[in-house]
Amino acid sequence: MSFPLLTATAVLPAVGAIATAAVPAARRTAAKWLALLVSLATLALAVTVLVRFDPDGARYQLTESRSWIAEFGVRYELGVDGIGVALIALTALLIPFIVLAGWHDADPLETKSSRWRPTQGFFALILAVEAMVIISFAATDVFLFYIFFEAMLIPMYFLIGGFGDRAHSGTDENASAQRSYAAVKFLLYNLVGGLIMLAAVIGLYVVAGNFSLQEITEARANGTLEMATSTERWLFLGFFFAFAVKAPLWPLHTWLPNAMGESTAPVAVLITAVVDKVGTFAMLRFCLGLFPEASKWATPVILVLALISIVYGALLAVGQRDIKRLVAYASISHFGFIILGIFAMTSQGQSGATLYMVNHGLSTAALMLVAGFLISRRGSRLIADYGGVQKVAPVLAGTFLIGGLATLSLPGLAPFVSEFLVLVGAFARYPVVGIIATIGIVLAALYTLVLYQRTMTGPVKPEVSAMPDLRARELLVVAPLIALLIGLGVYPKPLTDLVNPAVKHTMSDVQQKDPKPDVEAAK
Amino acid sequence: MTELAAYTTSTGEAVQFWVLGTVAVIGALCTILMKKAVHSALCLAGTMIILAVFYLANGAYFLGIVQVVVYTGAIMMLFLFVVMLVGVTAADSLKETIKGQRWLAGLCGFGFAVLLFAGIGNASVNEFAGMGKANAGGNVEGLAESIFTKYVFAFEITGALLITATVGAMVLTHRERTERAKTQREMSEARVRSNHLPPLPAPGVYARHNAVDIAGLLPDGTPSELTVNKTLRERGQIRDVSNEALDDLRALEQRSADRLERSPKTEEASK
Amino acid sequence: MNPVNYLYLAALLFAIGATGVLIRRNAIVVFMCIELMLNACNLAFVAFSRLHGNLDGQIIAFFTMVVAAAEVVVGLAIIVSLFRSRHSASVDDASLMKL
Amino acid sequence: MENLIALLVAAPLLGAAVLLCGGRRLDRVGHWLGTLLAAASFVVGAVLFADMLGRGAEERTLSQHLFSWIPVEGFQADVAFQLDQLSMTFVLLITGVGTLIHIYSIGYMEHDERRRRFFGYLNLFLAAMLILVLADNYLLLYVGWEGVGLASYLLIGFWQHKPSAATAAKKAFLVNRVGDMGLSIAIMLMFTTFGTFAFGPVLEATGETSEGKLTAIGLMLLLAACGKSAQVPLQSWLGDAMEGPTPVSALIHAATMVTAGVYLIVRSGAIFNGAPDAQLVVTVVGAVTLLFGAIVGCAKDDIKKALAGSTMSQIGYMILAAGLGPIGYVFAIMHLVTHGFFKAGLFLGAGSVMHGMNDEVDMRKYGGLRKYMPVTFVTFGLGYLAIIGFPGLSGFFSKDKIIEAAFAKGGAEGWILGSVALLGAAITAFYMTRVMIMTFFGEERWRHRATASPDQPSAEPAAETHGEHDEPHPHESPRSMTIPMIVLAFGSVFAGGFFSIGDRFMHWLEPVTRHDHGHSPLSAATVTGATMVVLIIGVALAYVQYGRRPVPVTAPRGSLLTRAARRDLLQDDFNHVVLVRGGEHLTRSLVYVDHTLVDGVVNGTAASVGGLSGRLRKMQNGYARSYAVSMFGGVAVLIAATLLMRAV
Repeated sequence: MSFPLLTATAVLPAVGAIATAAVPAARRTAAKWLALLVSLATLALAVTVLVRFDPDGARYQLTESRSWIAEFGVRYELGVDGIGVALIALTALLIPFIVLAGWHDADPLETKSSRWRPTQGFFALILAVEAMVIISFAATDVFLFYIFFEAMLIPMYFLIGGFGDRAHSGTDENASAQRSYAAVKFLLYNLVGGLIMLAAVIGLYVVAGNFSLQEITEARANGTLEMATSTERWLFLGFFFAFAVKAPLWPLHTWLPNAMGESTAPVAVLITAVVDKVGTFAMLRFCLGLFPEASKWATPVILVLALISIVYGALLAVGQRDIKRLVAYASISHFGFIILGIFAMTSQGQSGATLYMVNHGLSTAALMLVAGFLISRRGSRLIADYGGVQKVAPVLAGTFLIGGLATLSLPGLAPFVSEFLVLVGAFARYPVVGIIATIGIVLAALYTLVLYQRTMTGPVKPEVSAMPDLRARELLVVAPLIALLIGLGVYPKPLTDLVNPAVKHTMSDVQQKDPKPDVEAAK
Repeated sequence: MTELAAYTTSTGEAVQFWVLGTVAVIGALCTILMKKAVHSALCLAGTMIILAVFYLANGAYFLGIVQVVVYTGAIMMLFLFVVMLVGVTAADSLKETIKGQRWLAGLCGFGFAVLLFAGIGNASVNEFAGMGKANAGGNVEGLAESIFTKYVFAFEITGALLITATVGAMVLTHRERTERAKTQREMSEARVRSNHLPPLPAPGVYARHNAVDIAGLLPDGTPSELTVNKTLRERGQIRDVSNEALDDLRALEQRSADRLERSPKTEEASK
Repeated sequence: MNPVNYLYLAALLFAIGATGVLIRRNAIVVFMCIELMLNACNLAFVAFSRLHGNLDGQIIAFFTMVVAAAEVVVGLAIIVSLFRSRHSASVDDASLMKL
Repeated sequence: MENLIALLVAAPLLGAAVLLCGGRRLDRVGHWLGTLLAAASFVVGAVLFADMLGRGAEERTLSQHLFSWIPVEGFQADVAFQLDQLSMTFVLLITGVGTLIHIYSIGYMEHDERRRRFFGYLNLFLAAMLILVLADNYLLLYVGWEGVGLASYLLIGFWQHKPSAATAAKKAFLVNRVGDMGLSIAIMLMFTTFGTFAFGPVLEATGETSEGKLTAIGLMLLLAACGKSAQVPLQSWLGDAMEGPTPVSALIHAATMVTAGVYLIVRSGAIFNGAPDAQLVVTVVGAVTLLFGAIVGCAKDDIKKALAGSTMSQIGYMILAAGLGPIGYVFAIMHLVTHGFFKAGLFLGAGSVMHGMNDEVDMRKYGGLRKYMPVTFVTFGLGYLAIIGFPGLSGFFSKDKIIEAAFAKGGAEGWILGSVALLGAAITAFYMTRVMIMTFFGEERWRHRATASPDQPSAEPAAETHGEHDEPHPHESPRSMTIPMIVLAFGSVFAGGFFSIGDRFMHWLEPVTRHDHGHSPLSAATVTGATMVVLIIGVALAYVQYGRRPVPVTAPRGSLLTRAARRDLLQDDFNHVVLVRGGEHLTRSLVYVDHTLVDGVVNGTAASVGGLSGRLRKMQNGYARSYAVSMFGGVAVLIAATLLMRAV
């Protein structure tokens, strides 16, 4: 067996996390640098994965397979298709920026001197999350996936509950209260989803006799594994519920605004750009792969929910007073698009959804991190506390605007490509759905521009008059993201080439053909 | 006598059943409803005696006797003995402390009875073999035969059980002596040191009563705890006599005054 | 009269005894109620032996009596020691099951 | 040759990138760089034009395939350019006028410390606009479409410290987004209908699909056009867009961007030809808008807003023409080009006037300026004559043709449209004369004026910088500003004639747009005569109204219509009440719902579970008797169960 590249990619940050946590309290800066280096090394490994992966080769590549719990046929099986590779690359790419952006977020407050070492913990937890996310993107064994899908919650819980945003309205007490509320809410929502999924996983084992994604998928495809319709539907619902909570799909979304609002900007990015992607990714890989019939059966409902998410999320984003909550609701709207693309069951839709996962990661990261810098300067999350920033900090304002334009998916920036693909894909099969979804475009423009106008333009508020522009470190975080957004917007071909074959496989899993255009259909 | 009716009984037995049965039920009810433990015990004893009669009527002569001797004779006496220990007059309030307990209990009891009735009725047992054949060789002999042959092992075990129970009772009630028993000398010394050189006053000496649970009055008319037995004192069963004693005293003097036609005034005058 | 009535009586007495166990707080009375229930059983046994026309029922009843005697001895002993320790014979005082 | 096409776009794009990322060190040379690159793009355009003329009418179309943009199963979007006569016309217009306005801005934006960024945005606009007109498929066109929207957003809101400007910018972008929604839906429809959205295949395959589909596509395209070209009902943003610097108004909101809608419709001619209903709607929209804009133009006292109204109305003409189908395409584009010249000229003139008048925009505070700024007067005057369609000038030819074409549509529609167009011509004459008189003739109302009336906030920040509110000293603008005006004036005088003589323009565009002369019920002469008549009426009315009697400095209350027209015929109020207020209420209630309902359900469940457990906890009271009860009850239940079992 060749060098276990995927395992290495996942293990490295895990080891890094332990090492970072072990750094003595005094050497705070050392811990930061260590974390940064580890994340960069992981990025390097991820890039090698990207290089070693051959889009036109076998469906799952770089596979590893070891026996783990022989009694239940649980195996340690890793393997990536194009989608997995793209998302692993995204994760490994974002973590260094998150670490860099959160450089000072976990410095102990001058006021209280606690004996526990927040800084080390902060970065260690981030790395831990990265490791788990990578494993879950690579796992082709349902049980293995489930374990890490759930284990992720633990570090996330501490990141949300333990390292709140310092810029909060009100006293420290109620801030910490809100924070723990958010953290517990996050944990409970996802645990409930996870437990239901566990039941489904066990049920799947009972039906299929093993946990291997590939074997089950093949067995389903060539009909050797028959599932009673009702059984399949129940199992599908079990899986989908967990992913819909994680994704988050209306009406299971309410944990996200709290979590993103209360946690620091980098952690918020970690939540929405990295962790939540596991949910949508799993819908694509497990729900469609394991239960094609049930997926088709559930499609109408899911599409409606996705539409509600899109419009509802956007409308609520318009109504927010808190910058970070606004971004959170915008994300809900975007996840609606992703799910729409997945369940449109057209290759445009699914390619679009996959691209959307990556692009949304980049755009939200850009917008949220810049927002984080802005908030850290003024010390308030309320939109009303800003105004005229553009005058005093033009670069910050510019980057913020670009992030916002990416969020409203302006052509030329990466999100446009994916959003349009999703829309076309949805429209091709369900025209009405596609048309309703386009309302989301207008609303996106509304909340983004309102946010920009209220914070950046207008007369300069005295509180922001002394606001410094972006520092070198912050520019180092934002610039590459923006470059990627533009690059992938103008020339997304590498990404699409990576994704298309995988999408073809998924489409064949669900035995769906793209609807023919009328003209050819007529011929 | 030998042929107890197969499926139905003689009218005499019927009458007896209905009369005594009623009484037994009333006794049982009283057992659980009486305020004072003594009364409960007595009612229970009555019920048991009635049951003994029923045993006899059912041709279980031996058991009938044993019932009288062992239960009513021994066990109930044991009960009464303990009741004495705890306090004959101690009446515990029937006020329920646990919310809803009484209703639940009543409901369960009633429902249970109904269920049992239903079960028995459902079993529809009419064919009574009667004891005629079984008691042919005499009831006691019959029992003895099967006990010492068929059930001998169980019988032995029972013996062991009884012994164990006795030992257990002794162990439970036995109080370990913690300090050395005082010699007579020490006792007398202690007594001299204490301010009670003379023996403790007898209860009710100066009162009109001489019951053990009434404190004797001191010369000034106040009752003295010392005069009452220690156990009663612990139980708080001293009848506080002082007031009524004083009333009696006043009444007595009144009466003597009437008899001697002596009024306080004249007395004054005489002085 | 059908001797099955004896069984009905036994059932009735048993139920009464059980209710007593539940409603009385005084340990001694509770104990008496238990005795009542035992007696009810005995009556039933005796009636059964008459039903079946053999002595086994009576023998069981006999054993029951013996066991009851033993139980009473121990039980009363327990009550006495309980009374000694806490100067009361109420079962509710011993509500130590709740922490 | 083809490879030059990319260069057209690349030059300004490069300029935008450099200027926007370059930082302060470019402040000194920024504007020159920007202008240079715009000019370079124009030169390239000119070269390509020459080359194109060198070839026969039919093989003039060039195309350049750069790279495959979004290759997905069954969905092929390429970045590819196509340069035919239609695109070429636009390229020249855009780069030409663009360059001129760059030059103009050098002087105009002199005092602005963010001039570099301004030029960056201008270049960005040029690039996007060129992508729009050069794209060979609708998706790439969409990119340019939104790109110009962005540029216009940035430029309208260039003076972001003014809340009014920021709001106007946002409004423009949002209204455009609504139009873009139409365009994207149209593209999706094309994809599902034809399996592609490249111009060639789509426009050829129009015959193979149902009229219903075509109508749907056409209407969606029309929606897009309405958004971008400020046609009713999406016209509300154009007036506010005048918050931007005047060169922007000239370039984007008069000459080029707002005409993109016309381009879109003409480009999609094949689709509209297949969908008469859609065409009818287009003509109606055009007719309504040309009246709407004209009426609004009559009432505005803000010179730029008045011109904006006129822009709206002129584009209404073009849309009307485009809706007429092959009869009108050519004239639509022709009017578009001539309008590009004279309207840009008029705006630059207005800018020059404001420049000399301390950025005062209220025409009631102008008057008698002709002797102070002669060049502006002359150029503006020529533009004025051109737009009202004075015989011999550009407007005369182009507008006249459109009116003829309208009649030529035939039937009742033809009559209605034609007369509407005539009426529009009359009103145009009226309000332009009004502007002319109020600005350059009459008494000098700007003398002995107290202070700028608060209800007319001066449009430009320079007012704050050198905003001493004493008497302005009107003076001619610097050379960098006057030269472009002169050039444009030339255009507005001769372009029309040059195009029409021997139908040059028609032959030039015909290969792309096709053309047929409808059967006009009226002879060309009749129409021209009618036009002349209404023209004279309009001018005369305006002269009576504003020339004979003095113009009050503060606007009189005016008739109901006037007041409505001042407020854009209450269209904004409608938007405000229905959309803005309603939207606010909707979002607020949704926020509430999300908090109480969606979240409340979850929290409620949690609370009830907690309460239940607390109640259960009470049952464990530690009393042996209550446990005994439950035991006894359990036994009873068991017995009952067994009995039932046996009974059953």
